[in-house]
Amino acid sequence: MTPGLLYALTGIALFALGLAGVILLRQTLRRILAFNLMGSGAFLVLVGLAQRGGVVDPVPQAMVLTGIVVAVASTALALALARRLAEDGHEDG
Amino acid sequence: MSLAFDALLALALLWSAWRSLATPDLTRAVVMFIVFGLLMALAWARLDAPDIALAEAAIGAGLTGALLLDALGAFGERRGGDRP
Amino acid sequence: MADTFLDPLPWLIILPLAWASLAFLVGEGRGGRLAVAGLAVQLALALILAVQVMAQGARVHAVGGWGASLGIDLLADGLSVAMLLLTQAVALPLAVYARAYFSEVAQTTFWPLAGFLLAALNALFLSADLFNLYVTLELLSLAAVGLVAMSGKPAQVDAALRYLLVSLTASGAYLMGVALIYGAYGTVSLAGLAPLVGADPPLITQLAAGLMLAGLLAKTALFPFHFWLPAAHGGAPAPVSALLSALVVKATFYMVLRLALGPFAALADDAAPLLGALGAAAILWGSWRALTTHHIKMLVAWSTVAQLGYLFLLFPLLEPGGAALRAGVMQAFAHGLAKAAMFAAAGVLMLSTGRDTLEGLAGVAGRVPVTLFAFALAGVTLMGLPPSGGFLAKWLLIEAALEQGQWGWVVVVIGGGLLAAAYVFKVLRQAFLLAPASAHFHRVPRAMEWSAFLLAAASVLIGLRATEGVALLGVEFGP
Amino acid sequence: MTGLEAPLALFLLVNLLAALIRAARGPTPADRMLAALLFGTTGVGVLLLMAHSREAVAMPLVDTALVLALLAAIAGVAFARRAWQAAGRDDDAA
Amino acid sequence: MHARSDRSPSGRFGLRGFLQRGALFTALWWVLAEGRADAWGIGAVSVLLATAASLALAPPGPGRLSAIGLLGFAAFFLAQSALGGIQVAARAFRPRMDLAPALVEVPITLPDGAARILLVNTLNLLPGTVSVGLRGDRLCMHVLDDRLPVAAEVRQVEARIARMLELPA
Amino acid sequence: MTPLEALSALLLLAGAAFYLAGTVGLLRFPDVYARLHALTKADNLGLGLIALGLALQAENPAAGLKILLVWPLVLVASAAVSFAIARRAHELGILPAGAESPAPPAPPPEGEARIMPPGDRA
Amino acid sequence: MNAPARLAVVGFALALAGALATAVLDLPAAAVDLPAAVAENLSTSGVEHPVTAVLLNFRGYDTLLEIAVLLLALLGMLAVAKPEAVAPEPSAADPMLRFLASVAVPLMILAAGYLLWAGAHRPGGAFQAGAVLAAAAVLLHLAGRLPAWASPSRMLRLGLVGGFLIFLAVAAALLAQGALLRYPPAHAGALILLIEAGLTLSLGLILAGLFLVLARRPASPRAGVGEEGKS
Repeated sequence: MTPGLLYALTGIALFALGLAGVILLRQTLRRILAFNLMGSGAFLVLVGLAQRGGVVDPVPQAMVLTGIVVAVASTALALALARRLAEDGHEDG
Repeated sequence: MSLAFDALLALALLWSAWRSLATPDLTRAVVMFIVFGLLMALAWARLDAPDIALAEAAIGAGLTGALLLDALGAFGERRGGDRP
Repeated sequence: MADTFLDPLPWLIILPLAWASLAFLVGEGRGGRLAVAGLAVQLALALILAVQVMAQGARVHAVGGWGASLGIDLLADGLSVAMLLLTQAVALPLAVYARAYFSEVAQTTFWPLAGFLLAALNALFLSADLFNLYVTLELLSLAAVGLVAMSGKPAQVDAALRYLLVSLTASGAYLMGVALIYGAYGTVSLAGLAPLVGADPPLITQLAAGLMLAGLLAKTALFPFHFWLPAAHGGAPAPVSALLSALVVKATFYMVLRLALGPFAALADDAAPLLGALGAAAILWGSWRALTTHHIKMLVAWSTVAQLGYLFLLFPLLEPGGAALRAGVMQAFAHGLAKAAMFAAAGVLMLSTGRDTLEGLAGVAGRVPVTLFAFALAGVTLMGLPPSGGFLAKWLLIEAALEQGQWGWVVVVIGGGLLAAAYVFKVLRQAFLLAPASAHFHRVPRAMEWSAFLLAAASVLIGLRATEGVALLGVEFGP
Repeated sequence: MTGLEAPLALFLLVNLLAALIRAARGPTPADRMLAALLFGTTGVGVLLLMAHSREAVAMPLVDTALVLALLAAIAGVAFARRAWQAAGRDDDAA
Repeated sequence: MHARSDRSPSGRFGLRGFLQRGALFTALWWVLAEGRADAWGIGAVSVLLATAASLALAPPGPGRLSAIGLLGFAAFFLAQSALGGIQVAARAFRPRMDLAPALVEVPITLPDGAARILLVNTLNLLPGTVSVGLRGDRLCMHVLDDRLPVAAEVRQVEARIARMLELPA
Repeated sequence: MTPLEALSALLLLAGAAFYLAGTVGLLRFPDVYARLHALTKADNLGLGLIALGLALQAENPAAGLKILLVWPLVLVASAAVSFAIARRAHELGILPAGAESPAPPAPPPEGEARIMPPGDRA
Repeated sequence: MNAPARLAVVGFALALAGALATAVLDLPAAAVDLPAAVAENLSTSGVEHPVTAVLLNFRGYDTLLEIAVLLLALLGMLAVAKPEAVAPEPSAADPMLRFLASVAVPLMILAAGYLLWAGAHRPGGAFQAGAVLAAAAVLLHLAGRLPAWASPSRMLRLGLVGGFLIFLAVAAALLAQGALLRYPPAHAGALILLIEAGLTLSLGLILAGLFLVLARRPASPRAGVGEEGKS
């Protein structure tokens, strides 16, 4: 098994874990974490699967860089919304 | 040797991800998530993707971690305010 | 093209990005003028592009000059140009409306967000690359979430947060699909994928398509994923609700359609009965909830849930060159204009009465007759009465269903129309009641009333200009 | 290259994980925060060793180690200054 | 690093401070760029910005840095931190850990400011001590073994720092 | 194996041994302060030795110095973070193992000291 | 959510993971070989590092939109940030942190410059450099040297959108070359460097803003008042 394939499989597991988490968990912060896990899983699949032959592929690597930045942006916005609710006393974590 | 490294790292990734969702305490969850991010940086290094490893190290260790911990403080203040 | 610099296609993306960021830069006061000017130019560009595409056929713009699969392609065919036209046509009157609706302070947040939202829509309708579609999708979601939350009221922030979490989960599923597709085929270009996927796709492609479809449906708010929509659309400021209901949910529908017509054509048949059934359920449930709610904007928001159902009825009837596709696009177009008009009108009614319930509407007919007329006209489109665009859409749908002998859908279409009539008349009846002595009304800027009316009128009149619309859609679909 | 780099990287990873168990178990919040310190030292060490066991990306991974060394402190500092005061109460029972 | 005594933090910086810091960051840039010659364009800008930031964040005071003191301190530091590591390792591996941990407080004589911060940082890395808090002129530390002569060690580090910064000890 | 390589290998092995010591200390030491000792001293020394060992193998002096540069960075960071942890632990009233009286030589000012329930003791 | 529903979700996730894993194992090699295409066109892309070439040239359009995504997140956060919240008292920071900041921040600036330079021929580039700059700002804030953002001034707004506007202007200007973002090979390197430099600054500010806007909350009585603060 090449490292690429191994990490792709790990990514699949992370994605499934995150997906179940987003649906099942109730705390907002926890769901934000779960969504990030989903994203990380997808990133690992993107790069790992493309590099399963052992050849470095810059295209998915660039895509993942884009994806990471998008994930940070979304996380920050979600946290801002959750905190606004918490400040108004409507939400707990 | 490298397969053992990869397998161990993969297990560690899954373990920290699982703990960050399943642990009852939010602080622990966030710390485990930061650990997860840093392990991801190692995984990217193993995948010959140093660009992503760099970004993950900078964003995972620096920014997301700080954001989450800061948010934790904000939520905690509220929770703390509710109980003596 | 002789002069690529004047090619309208890339400018439809650059312009809104430019005025959105400039509106942020200049800050208070001047964003609105920039936006209206930019949108006027964009509408003109979209019209030019439509004429060009009708004359010369579908067109590809290779960003960076590389071409797929190394680079990213922009594609303008009949379907995408129709959606572009709808976007600019809805956005321009709404921009005029918003300038009157928002305070100066609110406008400083509204214009940049709205600009990025429109840029995301244009970029999405032109994109021919799975990963690029993901980026535009995220751009769209974050802009929409920001707009929903911008009032800062707890209920709105809560709705925005729910919307964001649904949206992020959906994007995650879509991204996973993209990752699998790239792994399997080594490309994310729609044109490049179509021949590779072929007639009998392997398991990985089916799973990828399933994940992407599920994500897109959640973002479109098709039943049973509609749970986030009423709160997000119903509670937002009226111009925001209008943009979201008229355009944003259509974007993900467009993507489903684009993928079903393109690379995943072989899989579309398998998913079609399910999509049709969900669509039918959405029509009935959404209409029922619209009929039973007591808040004006909630009524309009639930009506969106119902009207989205019609869009998905086209999938079981989809066949190349058939009436169903034209019906779907006509429905998207007519509903976009009508729903924008309806939310705009609802905003006026609420401003005028100072209340957000149906009961509060009593007597409003005498105060803002133009707006009420606009509401009624938009209602005509939703009900599907001739000569409106809605009528044409439903007629084409029934025609396609009859042709293929699928009678069930005809019943759903007609039933949905009757329910729409019921909830629209509920509003109108209330508005013509005598005002109670306690009621007092506020003045509403003329610009708001007339822009709502313009949108409503357009939703009816496109039914009369159907020939051109059908000709545009006749332009061969790419890739 | 001495041939020791890859095995030692594995060894350090095992060390890191063993130490993380302590950081995850607690019992005090401070023990958890040790995770941040651990990555400052052990994580950087793993990266440096990996850099030398993979010729193709050697120096870029040194850069990564450098960035990690610069930034690993931020999480720890944020923890101490922002998160802990509230978290302490919840964790104390654990 | 570039710790200075800032007994009179004036905020102004002379050419001397600028050149010293500039030279330091230029050397660091050379190391970062691995000596490549084509890097000096961006390098010059980065060095200037880093120098400016450094001067703004830690303005150089009138105190001077003794080169010999610095070398001596570095040698002392290296030797002591090796000793610290060995000591902790020895205790960790011993079957019966022979620890007598305690919190102790010792008075310090170094002036407020950079010198003290350097002291706290250094003590954190030296054998047997982790600083816990600094209050007034007293430093609270955790020691692994309170039978060791902690106070004497602190004196010694203080003297080294004072010599390096050319302070009256 | 050249003498330089042998030296490098030796340094790497020694570094790994100190990492092991740090981990053992972290797992065995009785309280948070003692664990900080393990991390700030043993692990930092381990990193220093490994960086030195790898720097010896570098192709050019600048690359070697760059590897060495990582060490002081980690030192500064870990000194600051360990101080932050220790101070916070102290402020929250976490006691060193074996300390019977809750009072360190001078208790922190009013409002800062919080005595933990016994279950919190390590 | 009740127990059967939870079980169903878990079961679904497991089934999905199983199906995906089955599909991924024994996958034949991809039909399109993009790495080869990237390598082939690298010489005309203006940079030597393939990932940077993809990020700013071959798929530069994605990157353009992605900066917009970041800007949007910040806009959304500014929209919901409470106007009355005030920045924490900057003077209450402890000297150890100030020391860390005064050592680390200049080094971070240097490292950001280095990463920007490195991006042209090896891993690095505007993202990583921007992220390091943002981390420097976060550290400064935590050390009490940088106030949280009340509302961005005109200058700050210019810094935030500047990089994006440069990128957009280059993209538009290059339309004259025949296509959006089509760099002439002779000038590609310089244009990419221009874009990256602008992006580094703007990305640093935006990413820092994600933290600094969030950090806007009233200073709690305990926050940041250590023993040192009183000495």
